[in-house]
Amino acid sequence: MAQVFDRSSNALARFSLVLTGVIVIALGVTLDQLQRSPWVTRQGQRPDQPIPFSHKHHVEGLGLQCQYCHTQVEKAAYAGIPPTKTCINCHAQIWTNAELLEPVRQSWATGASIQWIRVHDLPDYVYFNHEIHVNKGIGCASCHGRVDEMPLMYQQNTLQMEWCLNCHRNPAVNLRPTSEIYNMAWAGPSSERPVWCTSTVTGGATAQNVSCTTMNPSGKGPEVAMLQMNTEANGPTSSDVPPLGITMPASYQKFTSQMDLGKYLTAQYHIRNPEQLSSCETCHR
Amino acid sequence: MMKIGNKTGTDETMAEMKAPAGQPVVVTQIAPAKMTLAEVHAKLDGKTGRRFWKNLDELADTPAFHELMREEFPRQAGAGEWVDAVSRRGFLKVMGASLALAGLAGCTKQPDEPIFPYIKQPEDLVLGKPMYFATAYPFPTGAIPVLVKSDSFRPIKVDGNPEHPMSKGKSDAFTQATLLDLYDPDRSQHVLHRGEVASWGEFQQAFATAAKKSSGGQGIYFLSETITSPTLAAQWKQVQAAYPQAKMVQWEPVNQDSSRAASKAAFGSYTDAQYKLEEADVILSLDADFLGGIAHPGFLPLASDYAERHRYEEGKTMNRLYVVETMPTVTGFKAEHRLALKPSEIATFAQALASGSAPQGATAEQQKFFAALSADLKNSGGKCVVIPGEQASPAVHAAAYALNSSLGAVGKTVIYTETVNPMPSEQVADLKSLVADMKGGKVQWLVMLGVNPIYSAPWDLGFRDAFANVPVTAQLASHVDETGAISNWHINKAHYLESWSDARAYDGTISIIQPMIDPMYGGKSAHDVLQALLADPQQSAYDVVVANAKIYIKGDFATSWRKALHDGWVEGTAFTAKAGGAGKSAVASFPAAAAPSGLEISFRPDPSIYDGRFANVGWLQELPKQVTNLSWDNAAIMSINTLADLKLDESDPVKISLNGREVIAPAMMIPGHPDGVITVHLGFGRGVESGRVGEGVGFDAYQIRTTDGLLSVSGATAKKVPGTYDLCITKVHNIEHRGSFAQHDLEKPLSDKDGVYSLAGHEAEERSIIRYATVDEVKKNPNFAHEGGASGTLIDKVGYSPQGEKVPHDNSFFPDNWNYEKQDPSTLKIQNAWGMAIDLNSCIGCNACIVSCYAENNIPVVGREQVKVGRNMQWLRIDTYFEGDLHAPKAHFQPMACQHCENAGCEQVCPVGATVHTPEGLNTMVYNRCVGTRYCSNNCPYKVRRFNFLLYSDYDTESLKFMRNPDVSVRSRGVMEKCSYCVQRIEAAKITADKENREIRDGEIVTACQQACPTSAITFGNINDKASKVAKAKAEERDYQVLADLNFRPRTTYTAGVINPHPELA
Amino acid sequence: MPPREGVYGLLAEFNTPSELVHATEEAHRAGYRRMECYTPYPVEEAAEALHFHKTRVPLVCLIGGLMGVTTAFLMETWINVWAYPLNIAGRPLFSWPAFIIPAYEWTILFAGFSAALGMIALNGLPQLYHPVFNAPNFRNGATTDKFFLCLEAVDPKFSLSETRAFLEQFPAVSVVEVDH
Amino acid sequence: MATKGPMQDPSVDPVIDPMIDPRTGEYAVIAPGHNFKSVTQKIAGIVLTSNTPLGWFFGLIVAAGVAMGLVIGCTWLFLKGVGIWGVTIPGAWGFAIINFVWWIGIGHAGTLISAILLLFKQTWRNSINRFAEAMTIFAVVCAGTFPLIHVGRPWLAYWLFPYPNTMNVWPQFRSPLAWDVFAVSTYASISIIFWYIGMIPDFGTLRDRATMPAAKYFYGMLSLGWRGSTRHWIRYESASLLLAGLSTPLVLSVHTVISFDFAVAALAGWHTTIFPPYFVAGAVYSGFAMVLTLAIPIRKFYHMEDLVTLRHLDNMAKVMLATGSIVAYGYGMEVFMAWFSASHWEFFMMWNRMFGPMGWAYWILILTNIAIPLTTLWSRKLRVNVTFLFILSLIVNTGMWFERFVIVVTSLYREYLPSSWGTYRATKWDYMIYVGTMGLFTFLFFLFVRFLPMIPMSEIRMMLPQTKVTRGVDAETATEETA
Repeated sequence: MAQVFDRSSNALARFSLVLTGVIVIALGVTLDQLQRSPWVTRQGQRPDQPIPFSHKHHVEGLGLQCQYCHTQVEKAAYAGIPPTKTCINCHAQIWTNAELLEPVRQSWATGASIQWIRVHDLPDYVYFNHEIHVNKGIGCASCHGRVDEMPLMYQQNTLQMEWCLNCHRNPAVNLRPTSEIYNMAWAGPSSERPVWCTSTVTGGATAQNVSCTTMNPSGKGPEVAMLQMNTEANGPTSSDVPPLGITMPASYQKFTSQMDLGKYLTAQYHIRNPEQLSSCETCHR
Repeated sequence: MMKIGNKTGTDETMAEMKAPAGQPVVVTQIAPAKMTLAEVHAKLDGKTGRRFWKNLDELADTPAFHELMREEFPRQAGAGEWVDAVSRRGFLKVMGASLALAGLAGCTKQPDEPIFPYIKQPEDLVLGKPMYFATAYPFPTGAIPVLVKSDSFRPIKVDGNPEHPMSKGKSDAFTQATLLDLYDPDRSQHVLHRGEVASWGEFQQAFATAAKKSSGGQGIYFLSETITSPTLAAQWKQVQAAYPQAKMVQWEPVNQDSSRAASKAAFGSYTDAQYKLEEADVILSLDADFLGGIAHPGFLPLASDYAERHRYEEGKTMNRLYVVETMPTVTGFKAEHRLALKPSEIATFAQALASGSAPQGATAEQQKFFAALSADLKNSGGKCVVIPGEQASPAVHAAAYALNSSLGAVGKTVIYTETVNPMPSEQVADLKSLVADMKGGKVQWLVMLGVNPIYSAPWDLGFRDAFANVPVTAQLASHVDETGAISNWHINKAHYLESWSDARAYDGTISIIQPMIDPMYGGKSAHDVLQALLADPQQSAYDVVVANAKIYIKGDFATSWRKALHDGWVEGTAFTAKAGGAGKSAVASFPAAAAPSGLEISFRPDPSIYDGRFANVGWLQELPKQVTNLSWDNAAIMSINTLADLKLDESDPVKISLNGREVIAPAMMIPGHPDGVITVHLGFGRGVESGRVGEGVGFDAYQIRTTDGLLSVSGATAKKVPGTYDLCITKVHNIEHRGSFAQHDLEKPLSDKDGVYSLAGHEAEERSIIRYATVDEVKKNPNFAHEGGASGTLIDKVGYSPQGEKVPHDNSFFPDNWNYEKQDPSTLKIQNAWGMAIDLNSCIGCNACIVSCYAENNIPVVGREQVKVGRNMQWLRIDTYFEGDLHAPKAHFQPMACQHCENAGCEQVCPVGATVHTPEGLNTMVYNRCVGTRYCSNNCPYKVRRFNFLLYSDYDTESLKFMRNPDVSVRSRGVMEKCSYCVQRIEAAKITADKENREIRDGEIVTACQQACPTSAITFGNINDKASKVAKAKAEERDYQVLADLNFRPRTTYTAGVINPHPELA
Repeated sequence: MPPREGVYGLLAEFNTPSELVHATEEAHRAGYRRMECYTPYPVEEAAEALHFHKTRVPLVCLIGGLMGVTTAFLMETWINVWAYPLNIAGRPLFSWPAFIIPAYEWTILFAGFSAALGMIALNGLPQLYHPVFNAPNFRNGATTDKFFLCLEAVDPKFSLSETRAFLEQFPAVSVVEVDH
Repeated sequence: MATKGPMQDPSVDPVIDPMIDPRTGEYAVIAPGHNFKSVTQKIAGIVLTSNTPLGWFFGLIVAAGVAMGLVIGCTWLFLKGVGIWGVTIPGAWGFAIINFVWWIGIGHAGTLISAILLLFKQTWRNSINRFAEAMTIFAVVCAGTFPLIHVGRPWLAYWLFPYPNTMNVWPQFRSPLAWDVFAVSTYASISIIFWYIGMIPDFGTLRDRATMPAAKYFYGMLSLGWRGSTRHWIRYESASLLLAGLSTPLVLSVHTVISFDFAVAALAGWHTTIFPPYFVAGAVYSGFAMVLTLAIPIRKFYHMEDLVTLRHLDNMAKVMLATGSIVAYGYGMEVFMAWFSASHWEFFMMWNRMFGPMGWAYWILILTNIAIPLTTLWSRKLRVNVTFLFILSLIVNTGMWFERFVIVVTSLYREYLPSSWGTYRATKWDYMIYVGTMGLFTFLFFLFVRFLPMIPMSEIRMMLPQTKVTRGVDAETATEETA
């Protein structure tokens, strides 16, 4: 009766045991990573659109306001995709026979829609509402990223539930003055670039409730913040004109950190508490 | 993961996808329904069981496959189970499964979603914000003014028009359901000529030339449904002017001939009666189901006024309702006193009442009833009213006129006005003569406007044969129905939500009917048809209506017209009382009928599908009918004794023979039905022509209906035929759960040997689920609902712990674990806490709320087989409990939906936390988290949770996607669902309020059921706001929680009923 | 390290447990320490004879159990109280009575696994190859009906001739030399 | 066939029966005349034989055929949804849960025999514990399928496990179903471990006795190189003892947790504190019944009457008698409490259970679970009558199934709100899947008896007289030293 197994088999047996363990762990880790990978979330993917529309060109270059195209972002759940008309408004005059714009002219002529491919595509059972976010001090860039620096539109964030919850559990980190909603470059206050805010008319829509500025109001009088980093700090631009009809009391508070500003705005805008914001029915119906 | 919610509608994609080419012409995008009915029929051949919108994969299956399957599952045979065949979708699900397992997040990559932006976006359109337009639903008994919620120009909800003086924003089951009627994929989509697709132009041409050829319209006959449109009447006048010989006959199987005949006799001219119940202390209904639905003229005002006066408040006299009727109706069971009589007896009773002498051969308790009633009426000093039913004989109407005038009610609680129908007529007589003409070959062209005589005409007329006699027949109808199938011309009719017209409401007010959406299939309306004969046939219905409106719209037309469109009604068009009051008593002219021999048969429009016009509307087919809780069926309805006499058992098929004709119907017992009568409901037994839903449901009672027995007839015989028919009843208590132990109870152990008590009904009171008291009892003990046993409340019984009483707060394991009165630190405002209060005094069990819920919450229709095994999906149901001896029971209605318990049993047992409590106290169901263990349903004592046992929602039928509410997920297979307090409306209101930086106002959030309720029985709001309606209602002593002793702390509470019986009858 | 070569020890085969135990005791008295008995079923007397008493399996098991209970309970508490606090049926976030049950189960799970795996590990299993298997007669009997005593060469007192002589004084069926 | 005589006619005077131990008058645990080699050969022979009995193949194929029912049923289930079953509202739980509880219950006997009896040093258990444990594992396998397939969206069933995910949502630990996940998975794992550990020495034996190289390697690997070293034995023993010690509270807890599925709910008829004890008792009850159902044919088929003797059957019957009585007490208590609690819910539930439309189920349960077994099992004659025991075991299994049916269905279909009373009718698919699991169970069992030692050889050896160690030698040596 000889040995059944060769000498080597001991090492082999133990090794394979260890290996199994390792594989199991590895598998777990992989899956966990996979579910957050761009392959699943589609972050950074640029679907090929009928027209290679460049937000960079139109926003940064031409300085178009977001609402020029996404007209109803403040009024409705959907920001709204611009109708062909919007494109034609300008492109009836300029680039009238650019190759790229052929689909636009097609659509305008035939009356058939331009078929874009949705970049920010939430699951069907999630009810996201632009209206309330932009009116409560969440800037476009907070979710969509620096659209003004995207030649081709892509999805900046995962748009996964955990990502939503990050903010819903602690809105303060992302709140900004409603005057800065469309400011792609808003970086939040810091000790170098403090922000002064004051509560103006009480009651009325939240949007007018608070006014903020980056120019020391005790100085030559308040101006509304102009934070476009990519334009000269003193060159007057359209966003400099203070909102009309708002008298500015002198009682300004100075903020040097996003957290302070966030807390202040949370109170001013009556942001609902995290418990309510992270409650299921807020997004699922 | 598998798409659980398929948010149709204004999800950006959808909205824009559906609305490509700009402007309201959204609908041109609808893909036509995928098969012709003929094809559908072919595919569905020999298939039992119904399923809402069976999808094509299934239709494509071979009959053989279905044979096999049916024998595989005898019980769930048929479509019920085959929501979709083993199909692309089936496999996708399996794939979904495996992929889900692959990606641990349970989500596979979504496919690319396209976006279709507008070319030119309509100015007033804000995607995602609904728009509301006023119009009216023309119904034979008078138009129902409605406000239509439209999402990117697709009507998605039909509700009452709050601005309207008559309806005050209430609505009813039928009106609510017309929405589904609009999107019915089986609607006919083409003009057909001899079965071939033809064009409207061709018809116009043919018709006009024919008319011109004819001498003055000789031989041109119109057979129209009851006309409520002044414009149409005006057009008809023009037609007559042009073609004096042309004839117009109106016919509806369910009509108002009785009142016409009687009023003619009484007033000399056709007259409608309007009742002002807010004035009436005593109401007598002579077979009038005025709380049942719009089948009775003026249902909305009558119901709300009745309820208003039936509300119990200190120092307010409650009205008292007497009902004499045959078929037990909600009206009868709301009544303080109900007398069940055969139709023939009702006439004699009414006449006796008019003459003041007790009817001959009345039983003791009938005498008693009679005495008390007549005394009550007299003592009321004119603050009383007698309402005859439209389906009661002329004699009853005559008697009612007489009574009302003799009691001095006329002018106080009754006014007589001209008829809502601008061209009143006695329809049966007219139909008779028409048929005579047809037989006589006088009729060259028979143009039928929205009627289906082949199906609904009394058989003794031999309409079908006569029809064959007519050279050219043309029908304008929404479906290619029985008549359309054999007419030379079929013109697809535009739905009222697609067309211009006008109509008078009960009070005479004219509403402009304006289209919400372009005709999906280019349908036409009666206006177009008549116009074809006139000078400028190309004039559109719009032009015609405008032209005619100039007559009745006062003041600057442009502005008033715009106002009329906006408000939905034209000022100053309401009827005023006719001069001449009651006129002479016409009682004599309608002698009491000879004593009937044999069984009587009473024909009634069905409470859910009326005369059959709603046969293809799934919501209504599946709706549990008032009182009977029958769904997807009609039955031969009779009393316990009759059942015994005929040696029948429930759900035995019984053959009813009536002068030579026979029909086989399932027998069904209904408590409180008079003996010796069988009630049958019309509108069932449709063929394939009715569409995929209505086909083959129930039996066709028209088969035995004759011209002289339209309402009721005697001399029928009924005998059992072999076999059984499994009735589809959503509450089994009147079959399985009735029985000998019903009265068993420790306190009074009387045992009900012959089983004439409803165990369910009995238990409902044992368990204090239903609580009520008489006025006197309330006066004695205002807190009757919680202590001392008032008549309907059996709490604190010997040998029992107190039933159904709230557990003292601090007895709870976690008394104040969750605080629902948190303060917002910044505003110091107390948070919202949502709650609902339902007044059982006001609930009349009319089902309007249920249909409204269907539309608001995208509730699927599951089909007969599924309902039969108890899988109906309505989030809201009306529980009906029969109290006492089932020969003459009381009944109680209790709307039951999710109670949003603060200590909800369902939440605690869900292993994945798919149902949780929100800070504002909602019990939310998170569909996409649900894995479907169904434990929550087991642990829900109210059994209000509904489960998608199979794939019930229809993801395939295009037209239905347009109908869905974009703010509510469409639930897929394997997911639990339930009433959400219309959370989508709550969220919308919150967003608006937060934007405007204010609190939500009381009444700003209205749930779908609350909105529809004709009697405002339902109040919803913030219970933390002590000023709110709901908080006040809950503060009442009569307010109680159902099953409170379980300490689930439901947020929905009920206000115990109070009845006002006559002392001698109590 | 290179495979060991040479003699592993001397293996004596006995027919009955009693003979084995006796031989073992003698060997121990004679000063042999590095030795081992092989029996087809546990023979406690043999263990005594080898003066082998306590094992560390129970300790391992205990540690495992403690790990189990803490892991489970902390996990539940974290999930329900911190990770996503939700109002479930008005129950407290920290519903410790409910948490006990999964914790209890995991205690047993962990303890059980540690006991089993601990035993295997302490026994140095798996060890598919072992010198004693080289003995021609070992696998015939050791797991069926024979009893073996093996005095190992690593024992300082070991010397082929003497040890063989020592073993042969007992009624051993055979005494064979076992190679590595 | 040493046992033929008494088996056919127990009335024969026990004294002349070779199987009867003359001292105790009890049936011997092992027929006399066995030694280490003979038992080993007998048991190992079944596994290592090269000519498998035809009966085995036949049985295996039949079982496999029945198991196909499960496969087909589940396929259709996944395609269509649970709607193919009889579940409705009310009564959202049906066969799936009934079968789940039933199978889990059956499993319990295995652990009980191997663990609890081990702790109580019931050596007679040695010859039956191996396949009792096997039964446990296969029963748990069958039971385990049901919770998975009964959910509406089975492909998401893994959401019941706590794993990190992008939704930041987790299981809800107040739910008894979440507890089940832990209990059942633990139970399965521990049972398997215990089972395997128990088999290691026997694998060693098989390795050494196998002639086919394949078998050598197969069992060789499974044995992890076991060589029967005494030090190993000591650790091995202590590990088994620990596992036994752990399995005991485990087995009690598992069915307790199962009973919580009902006891924690608010339903009358579910919401009772007596459930845990009587569920456990019931589980053991049905478990032993199942062991008998398996043991009796097997010992006959493989002529094991000398190792699985009437003594074993008798003892198991006694255990059934005991547990059965506990169950009976449980039923009694339910009725008593229904009256004593003076709660209308309880009262009505019990009345409805007995006389309601589904009363028949209750009376079947009483008959099969209480009436028949508890009257007959008192008689020793019957306890050792193999045919009778076999039939009885089947009856009790039916009875226990009906117990779960009564609890699940009759409590659900008529509860708090009379308006939503309904009824429950199972469909063909329900039966198909249920029977399918039986097929699966038998299939696995057939594989087990063929390829694994169905009786633990090492433990049988310990029961033989030859194990006695005579220490005469020590005595003299001891005196030597003192001198």
